[in-house]
Amino acid sequence: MRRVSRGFIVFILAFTVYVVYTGSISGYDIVTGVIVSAVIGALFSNIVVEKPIKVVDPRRWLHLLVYALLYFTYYEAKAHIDVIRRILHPKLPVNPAIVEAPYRIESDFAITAVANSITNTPGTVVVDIDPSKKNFYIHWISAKTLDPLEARREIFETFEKHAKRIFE
Amino acid sequence: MVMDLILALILLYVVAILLLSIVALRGQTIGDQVLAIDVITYMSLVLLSLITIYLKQPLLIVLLIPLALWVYALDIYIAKYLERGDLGA
Amino acid sequence: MGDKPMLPGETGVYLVMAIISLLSVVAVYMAVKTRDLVKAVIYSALQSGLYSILYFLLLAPDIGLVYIPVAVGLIPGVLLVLISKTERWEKE
Amino acid sequence: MRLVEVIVLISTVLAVALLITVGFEHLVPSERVRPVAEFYLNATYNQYELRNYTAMSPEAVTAIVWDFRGLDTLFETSVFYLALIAGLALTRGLLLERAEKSGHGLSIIVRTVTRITAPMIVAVGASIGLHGHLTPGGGFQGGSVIAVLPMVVIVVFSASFLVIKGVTTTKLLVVRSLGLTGIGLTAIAVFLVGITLHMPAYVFQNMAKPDAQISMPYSVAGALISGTLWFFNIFEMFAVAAGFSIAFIALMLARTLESSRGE
Amino acid sequence: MLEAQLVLVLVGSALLCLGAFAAIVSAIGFHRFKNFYLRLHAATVGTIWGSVYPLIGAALIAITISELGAYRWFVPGAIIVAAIIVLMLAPAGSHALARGVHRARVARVKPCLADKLDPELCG
Amino acid sequence: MEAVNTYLLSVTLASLLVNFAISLYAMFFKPHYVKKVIALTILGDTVNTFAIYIGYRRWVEQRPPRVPVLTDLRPEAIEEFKNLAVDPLPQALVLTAIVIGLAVILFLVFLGWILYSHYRTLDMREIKRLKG
Repeated sequence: MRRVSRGFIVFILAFTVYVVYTGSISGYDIVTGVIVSAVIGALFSNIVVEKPIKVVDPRRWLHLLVYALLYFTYYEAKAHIDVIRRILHPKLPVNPAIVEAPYRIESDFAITAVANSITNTPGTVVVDIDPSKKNFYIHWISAKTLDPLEARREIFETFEKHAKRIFE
Repeated sequence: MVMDLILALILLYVVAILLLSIVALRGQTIGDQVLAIDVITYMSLVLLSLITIYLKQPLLIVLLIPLALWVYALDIYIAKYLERGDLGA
Repeated sequence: MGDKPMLPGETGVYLVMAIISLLSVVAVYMAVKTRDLVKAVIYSALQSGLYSILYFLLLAPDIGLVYIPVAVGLIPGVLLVLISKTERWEKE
Repeated sequence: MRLVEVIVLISTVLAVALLITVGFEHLVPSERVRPVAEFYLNATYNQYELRNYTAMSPEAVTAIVWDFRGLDTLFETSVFYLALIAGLALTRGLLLERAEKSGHGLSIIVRTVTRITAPMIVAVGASIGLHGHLTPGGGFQGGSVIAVLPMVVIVVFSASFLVIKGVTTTKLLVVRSLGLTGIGLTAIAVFLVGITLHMPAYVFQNMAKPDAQISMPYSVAGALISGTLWFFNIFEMFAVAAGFSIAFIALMLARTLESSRGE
Repeated sequence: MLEAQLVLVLVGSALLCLGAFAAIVSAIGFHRFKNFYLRLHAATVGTIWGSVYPLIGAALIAITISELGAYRWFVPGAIIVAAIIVLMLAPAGSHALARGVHRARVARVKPCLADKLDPELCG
Repeated sequence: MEAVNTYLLSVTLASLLVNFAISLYAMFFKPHYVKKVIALTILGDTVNTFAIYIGYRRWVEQRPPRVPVLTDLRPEAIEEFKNLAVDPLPQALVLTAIVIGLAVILFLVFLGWILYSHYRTLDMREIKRLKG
């Protein structure tokens, strides 16, 4: 039963990609898409999803939407303008360091989402991750502090808060 | 009007790709070169979609997704090679 | 709409094609010249990417679809496996 | 890389280009294509004038590959499998490693992203393969797209991951053989039907010819499948994907047999 | 209908112009920064503002062009899927590359305030 | 403008020729096996690109040429398609050539590995000297 529900999530993902990539919804596309996605769902059910019940919760999707809007308008713009200013400044003001910052999330998807959000904002790149100590090692272009908790508050606490609501 | 703008943007992107390819050709370390190839590919995605719109050939757009997917493969090959000294096992 | 565009579309597309192929010449030269075989593989991957843009401009999406996975995704991996199991540097 | 070398290289290219422009202008493409290309372009989907020669496929390249020049492609495919088999035969001198549980993968971020991308890669490959007769794509393309997946999975996780998850070379060999058998059967399907019905028919026949009126259906329930092209594409996709996967797994798992040096 | 198209074209052009600007800036950054870890940040500028945002802008423009014919919705769909793929794969790729370079000790972190991961590589 | 267009197109052709020359040189005169294999892939790609370049078509009266795939199945669209599309035949021939090329490269990689485990080197000059 559990495997079927996991496979169903993979089915939805594969079917969406198939239809969007095909670009039309004629009968042929729907029929072949359902067959192909069913096969993919059976093959990949064990390696994609962990807890299928989380995926069908609409509140998580709403959070994801709000978070994405906020992220792409506000955080990205702020970080980009900062880094572009540094690149175009004649003196090239940089102050880089690799800092460590602890995270407090459990699931793989949440960790990946937070790490990708950090890397996608210019100015911070996740260089390494230590799952046993639960630490991110982040290369920071303008290190304001070297204290782990300070760095965490400065860099990714909001991302983590949203990721916790979405994925856990 | 829009088409003229698109042609100008195509040329701007070509200039950016030219500048980056200098780094890709003579970067100091392997990491620099692969990073520059990454960014060249992601920018050429924009270039290709603009040319698709400019030539009005909708079927050309199928090349975008393979190009975006398989530069990632190059990244992880190099990363694994640097990290472990081999690819297998 | 202006009467005469600054650059005819035909010339613009051919210009992009010429620049891309000039870049590929430099990439091929570097792939042949360098002694570090890993760098040679990277240069050949760059050349493959430029060729796939060239296929796009020559209006051959079929070829691009089969060329990109083969030349960007598979051949560098296979050659890196060979290099990692044997030796990395070409001797003088 | 020195600047002088690049300047010499680029000026060589520009000079050769000048030479071509002045002396060999017929090498540069003109506004017309050759007559044979015009015939193929006209006949690829033309049920109005060329009912007896068309391949009923909007995709001219797939039509040429599997219909107009189908026999060529059949032998080229056999060359491809011979090269692959010759490569695998060389692994007799190598030792296949035992699959072990311990893996040396990349970090958790890369693993999770690859887990999400894996079904997307297969979906894109299947879409390319199954729409080969309508949009750019086909069996070779779809198969080589899917074949990247085992390579990436081996690199990101470990060589034993695929074996633990149940993807063994034996199963892949079965898939590949099924694909090749399908190609062979599709090639002679119309011929066999013709023999049983006592009607003239050719090997590799797709649509009706003037002297052989028997043909494959070009559409099923309103969807265009272009006769044999659809079957060729799907079987070729399985065969190519499975064949390359076998080679990669053998390449990654193999280890040099130390005694082969004879020391 | 026409006004909606005009808005789409304007927004798309704005995103594309922003993207071209960011692409040029990112290329300049690649030349001005002399260290691999600093170039990672210039690469991010080139990936997100230089590639993902203009891809969405190109999709918006592609909606309004009616000459694309029967495959009209194919173009924006494929562009948006490509943008999402870039958004997912690019950070994972640059993280993997940074980790590989750091573990193989190919490049030093320079200039450097502190390196909590491997203090010997600092400076 | 016509001459400029011809010149720009022949730059592409010239760079393909130069690529061909460079990779041929590397195949004959570079001593290392892997370098020879890389040069072989570049050589094959260049020949394939050359075939597709021959099938290309110039813009016909300010209208761009088209991909050899029909998007519209009406009779008059087929006539226009015939007058604008590029040559599909080289593309069909190159398609199988690329896949066969990959199979050959795989064979050469296996072969190189056997060679290394036998001679402990991949430098062709040393292999010639060792002779078994």
